[in-house]
Amino acid sequence: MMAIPLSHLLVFSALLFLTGLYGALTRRNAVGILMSIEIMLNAVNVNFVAFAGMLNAPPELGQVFVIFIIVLAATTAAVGLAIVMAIYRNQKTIYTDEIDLLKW
Amino acid sequence: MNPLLIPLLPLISFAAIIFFGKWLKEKSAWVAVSASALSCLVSFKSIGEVIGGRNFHEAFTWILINRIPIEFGISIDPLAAVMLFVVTFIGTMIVVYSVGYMHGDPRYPRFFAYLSLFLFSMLGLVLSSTLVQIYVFWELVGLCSYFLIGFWFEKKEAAEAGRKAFIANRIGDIGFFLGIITFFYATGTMRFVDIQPEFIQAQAGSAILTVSALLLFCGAVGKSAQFPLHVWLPDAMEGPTPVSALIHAATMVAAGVYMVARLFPLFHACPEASQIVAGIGTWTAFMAAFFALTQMDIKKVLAYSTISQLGYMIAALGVGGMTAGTFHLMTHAFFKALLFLGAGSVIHGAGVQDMREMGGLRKSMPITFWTFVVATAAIAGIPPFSGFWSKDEILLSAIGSDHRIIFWILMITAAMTSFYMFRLLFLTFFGETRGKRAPHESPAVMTVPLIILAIGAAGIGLLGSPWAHHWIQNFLAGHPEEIQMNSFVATISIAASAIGLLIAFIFYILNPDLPKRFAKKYWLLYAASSHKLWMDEMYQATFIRWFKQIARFSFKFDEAVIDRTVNEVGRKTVWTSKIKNWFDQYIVDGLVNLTGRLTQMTGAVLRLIQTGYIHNYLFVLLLGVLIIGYAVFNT
Amino acid sequence: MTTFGPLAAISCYAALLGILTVAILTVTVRNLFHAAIFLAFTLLGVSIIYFFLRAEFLAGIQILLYVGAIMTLVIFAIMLTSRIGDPQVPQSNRQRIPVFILIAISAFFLIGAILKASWKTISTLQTTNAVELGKALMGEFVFPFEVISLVLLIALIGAIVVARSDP
Amino acid sequence: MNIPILSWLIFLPLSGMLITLFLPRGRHNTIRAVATIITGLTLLLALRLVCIFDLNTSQMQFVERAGWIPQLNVFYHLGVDGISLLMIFATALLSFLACIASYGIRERVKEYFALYLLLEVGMMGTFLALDLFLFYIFWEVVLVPMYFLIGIWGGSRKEYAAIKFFLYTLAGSMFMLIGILALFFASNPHTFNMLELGQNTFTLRFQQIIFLALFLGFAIKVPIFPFHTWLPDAHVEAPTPISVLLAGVLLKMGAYGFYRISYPILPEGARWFGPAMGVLAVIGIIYGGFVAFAQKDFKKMVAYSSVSHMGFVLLGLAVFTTTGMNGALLQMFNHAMITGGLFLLVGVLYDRAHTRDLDAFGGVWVKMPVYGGILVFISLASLGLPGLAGFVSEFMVLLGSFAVYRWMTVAACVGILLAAAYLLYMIQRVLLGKQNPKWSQLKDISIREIITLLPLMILILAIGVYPKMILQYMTPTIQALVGVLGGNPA
Repeated sequence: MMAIPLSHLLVFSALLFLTGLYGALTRRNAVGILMSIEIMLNAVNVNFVAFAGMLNAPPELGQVFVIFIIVLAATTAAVGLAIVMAIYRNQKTIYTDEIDLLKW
Repeated sequence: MNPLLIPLLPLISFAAIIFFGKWLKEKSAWVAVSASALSCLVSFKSIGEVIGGRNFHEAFTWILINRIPIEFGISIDPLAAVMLFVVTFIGTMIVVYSVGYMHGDPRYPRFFAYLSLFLFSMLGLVLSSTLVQIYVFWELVGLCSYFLIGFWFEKKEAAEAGRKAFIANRIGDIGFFLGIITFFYATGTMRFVDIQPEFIQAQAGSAILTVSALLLFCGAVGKSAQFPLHVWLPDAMEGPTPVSALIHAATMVAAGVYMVARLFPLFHACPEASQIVAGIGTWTAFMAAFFALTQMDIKKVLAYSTISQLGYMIAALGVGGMTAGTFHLMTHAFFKALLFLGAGSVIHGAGVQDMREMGGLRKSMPITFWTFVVATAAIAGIPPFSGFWSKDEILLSAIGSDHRIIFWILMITAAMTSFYMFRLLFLTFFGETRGKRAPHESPAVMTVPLIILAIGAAGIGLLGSPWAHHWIQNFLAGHPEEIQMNSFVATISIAASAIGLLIAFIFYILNPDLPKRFAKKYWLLYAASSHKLWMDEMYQATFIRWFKQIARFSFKFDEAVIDRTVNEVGRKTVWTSKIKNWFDQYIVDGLVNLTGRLTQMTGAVLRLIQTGYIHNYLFVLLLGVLIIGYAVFNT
Repeated sequence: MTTFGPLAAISCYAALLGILTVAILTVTVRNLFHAAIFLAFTLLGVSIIYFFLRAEFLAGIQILLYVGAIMTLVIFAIMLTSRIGDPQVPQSNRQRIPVFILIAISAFFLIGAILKASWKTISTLQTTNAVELGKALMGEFVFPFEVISLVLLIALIGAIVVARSDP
Repeated sequence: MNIPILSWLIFLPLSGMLITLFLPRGRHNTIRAVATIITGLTLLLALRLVCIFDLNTSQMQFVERAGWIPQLNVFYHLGVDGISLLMIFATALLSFLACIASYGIRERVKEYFALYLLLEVGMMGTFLALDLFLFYIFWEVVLVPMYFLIGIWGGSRKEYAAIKFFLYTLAGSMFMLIGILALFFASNPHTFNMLELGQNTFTLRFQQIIFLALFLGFAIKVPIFPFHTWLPDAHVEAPTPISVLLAGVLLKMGAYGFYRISYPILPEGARWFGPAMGVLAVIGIIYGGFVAFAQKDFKKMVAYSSVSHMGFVLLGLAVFTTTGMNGALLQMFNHAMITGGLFLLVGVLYDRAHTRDLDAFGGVWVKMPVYGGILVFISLASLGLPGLAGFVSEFMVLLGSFAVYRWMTVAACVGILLAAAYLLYMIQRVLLGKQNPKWSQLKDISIREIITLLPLMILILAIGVYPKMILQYMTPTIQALVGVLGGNPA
């Protein structure tokens, strides 16, 4: 019998999260950034599920939030990709270092 | 029947024609004729009652001044009865005459509306029971006169003449108005029934009463065209001839005389005022007769003759001959209306007004000619025509009250009257025809009133003759008076008329060249007469010019001084605010701007960080999270 | 403390490592399409973790929603925005190194913190099922549930509006 | 009668304004109909008020009182007596008629009628308020819509005229505000209530100063010579209905202030200033008449005639006798009717010919017989023809003033002559003379325009023939006021 300690799962999810973050910060492509964000969300979900199973709390609590986050991830993806499409149509690019609309 | 109907009938006619004139068209004339005829009948009944000794008085309170009621009402006494007779009877005649004279005019209904309104106002004036009421209708008749003079308002002269008449009357009316106010303050009443000799005599001697009498007389000066406000009446001849006959000869212009006669106790109590009244009347009579000598326009001659005759009446009232003046008013109304209607008939038939283009109309217009002869004889004072009796009466009262100068001036005037009237007659009806178009006699609707009026002009004077025992004088005075026919006065009067006639005959029948030579020889005199002593020009050069200058000056003053001051204040305010603005902009705001500029500079540096790239921002975000996390965990 | 059989434990750790590897590949590969495939694997891996943690329902949702729906979307977006496989185009920007340093520092701190903390875990793995979850959603969490559904609707409309070609 | 009729008079137009604001912009006819109905209802209310008004008392009637700003002792306090009743009726009537005359406005109709109704609110409130604070607020409420109504819908120099009007009257009301505040602080206890203030006794010097301050405020509004120059500009530039209200109602607000505030509260101050007011009045009468004579612009002529006619109001006010002050109040009412009518007539002509140059016309009567008749009728009323309204009031004013200022009365009579001169000159230039071929296409006055003029004409004639009809409403109040002033009660 081997045990997977909670801390190991947490370390994993932390690393997964940071990976996603790295992607979000370094990807030039907007779609890539969105993908990285999905990874970050998944890392969070892993955290929730681990807590739900291993901490002294009703397990539904953590899992319900996972469901919420998945739904929100779906909306993020949908809206985000729609925005990407719109930007692409207007700017003819989806590379973020070619878009500086935020600059005044 | 209520005497209220007398003024009401013409008012109804006026309203009917004004509102339904479009549909009535030609029939509107008959509305006016029937209204005036009915009103005449009703007034005859009322007059009959007054002759029977029953005066009529009814009034209601109009406004309260100092708790004293000011009334409106109807009162008929002998004086009013005489006027009532004149106005309704002659009015009816002239309305009938107008049916023919105005035929074919584009504003035919409106003419009769105005005539009806005039009759209403005039009757209201005659029947007035208070001073305020008489003033109200006084102004209304002036208004009708204004409308009717300017009836053919497309003609500039007509419009001007109307305005001139109204303004001249207004000048007099202001005096009248002030007179009413002063009279009210002096006596506390405005009712004619209160103005009895005893009542006035009780307050005689006070200066304010004299002042009020003179101010009231101003009204008469304006309305009855006395010197110096007489200038409007000749110009008023621009109106249609029936109007000249009705308003500017028979009735309205006599309203001044009527008013003075109404207030006779007041004037009687103020001898100074009476003197002035007499003086003005006499001078007007003489002056106007002098002007009439050389006029060439048939209506102008008659206009000056009217002024002159009104002067007679005013003079009569001034010298104390109240009955004489009123009597002359009545006779004059008849013969002058007749003269004007005759002149109208001549103008209608011959198509011109200038006597130099007439002549020889005797044959083509026999009815007009004969009625005209009657009227001329009446005005010239040929016995037994009406003018003789009343004029004689006036001269009698002048000599009777010891006004010798006035007497003689009036006598000379009588001779002049006779001269210019016969001159008119000879120039128009005798000699050869000088006109360009064939004259014709007027239709029956015009000649019948002429004939009726001629009968009146011939016979009405007999009411005041010794053969009728001076009935009219007794009626007016309210009690039998012993009047002696003064054979001296009568003789001189007849002689004066005869001299006038004779000279006219010599000048215009026997020796037609004489007038021209005469005019050349006494050119100054001739010019003075034909230019009416240059009074119009004088007024034009003085009062009217001053008036316009004051108006223009006031306006300039308003723009250049008052308004400019206002704008200047505004501009100075703007100026000071500009200084404040400078201070504000460079000192106060400078500090603010300095702060702003510093911020801007800082911003310029800081904006370098602001790349606009989303990943940069995210990077900084992460950095921030780290730093915060570090800070949190370290504590 | 979760207990597995040793084989299960080993396979679990292997899965964790595998997931990390594909995740890293996802954020680093040049070809975006490849990155999407790696992302799909990452998500699948996460669902395997759920299985390990006995959260089967979630694992199912994970596969259906992420791998099924979201991945489709992402791949569509990639296809539609072209210039994918062009090797000339760098796929990461110039702040790669500083980011990496920051990430490293973060990792250092995070892992330190996790390991240092004393977790009050329970001995047996708690499980739940779809029925319980459904009760929780319609009971205790009904309000957030409704809000989420509203957000979903709005996002739906918003996406349509934003992505429509003519405004 | 339990409904608060006075509040209704104020809030009905206000609600009308709100309704107008919520109507769609393009629905011009609906907006016009709403405004007409609202002003019409207000007129009906005013008529009802006239009917139930008690003739036998000089007290305030239908008083409404409610706390508003208790810290400052400010009350929402309304009431009506013989003086304000006439003004309210005139306001309601002219607002209604001018509303009908406003159908010619075609630009920004919605804003126009909204502002128009707000103007009516202000005017009504000014005449109804019994609290100085409330009075001041309504006074200023009138100013704002007026500014926009002149400044937006006016003629070629509208901005200049509107600014001038606004600043000038605002300067005046500033003095008035100072006076009001001084009265507040001088009274014991501090109050804005006009009726309570009337029971305070102030020192003569204080009364003189405050009277002067209030005088400036009111004099500019009347306007009294030499504060009148805003009037011609504002009149010339304002659209016709606004000119009507300006002349008919706004000028009366100044004179009303004398009746309502200056006289009852500061009787000794008023008496001290009486002769000076008389002199200014006479100057105004004559001066206004002369300047009117020199005008070439129809509207400007009427405007200056207003200066002249309002001089009679001031003259009547300056004599402190019942006759004079009755006459002055009646003259206010008559002037509202007559000058309102004249401005409407100018508007009728301007709508057709697009010029107001008097010399450009001539012989218009031939083409427009009905119009000519009405113009002559109202002009005659204006020049004081007996039998029409103007005569009665001028007669009473002069009769009243003669007892006090003899020579001033004589001089004022010249004003009557001047009125005849400039009005007849105007009639001659517009209606008479040869027909100018340029105007051969003019259409006669329309039914709608006649409707706006008919009530005025009927009133003018009725007052002229039987003035007791209207004098009975004001006499008790005026007598009481003269009693307060200690003037000649007769």
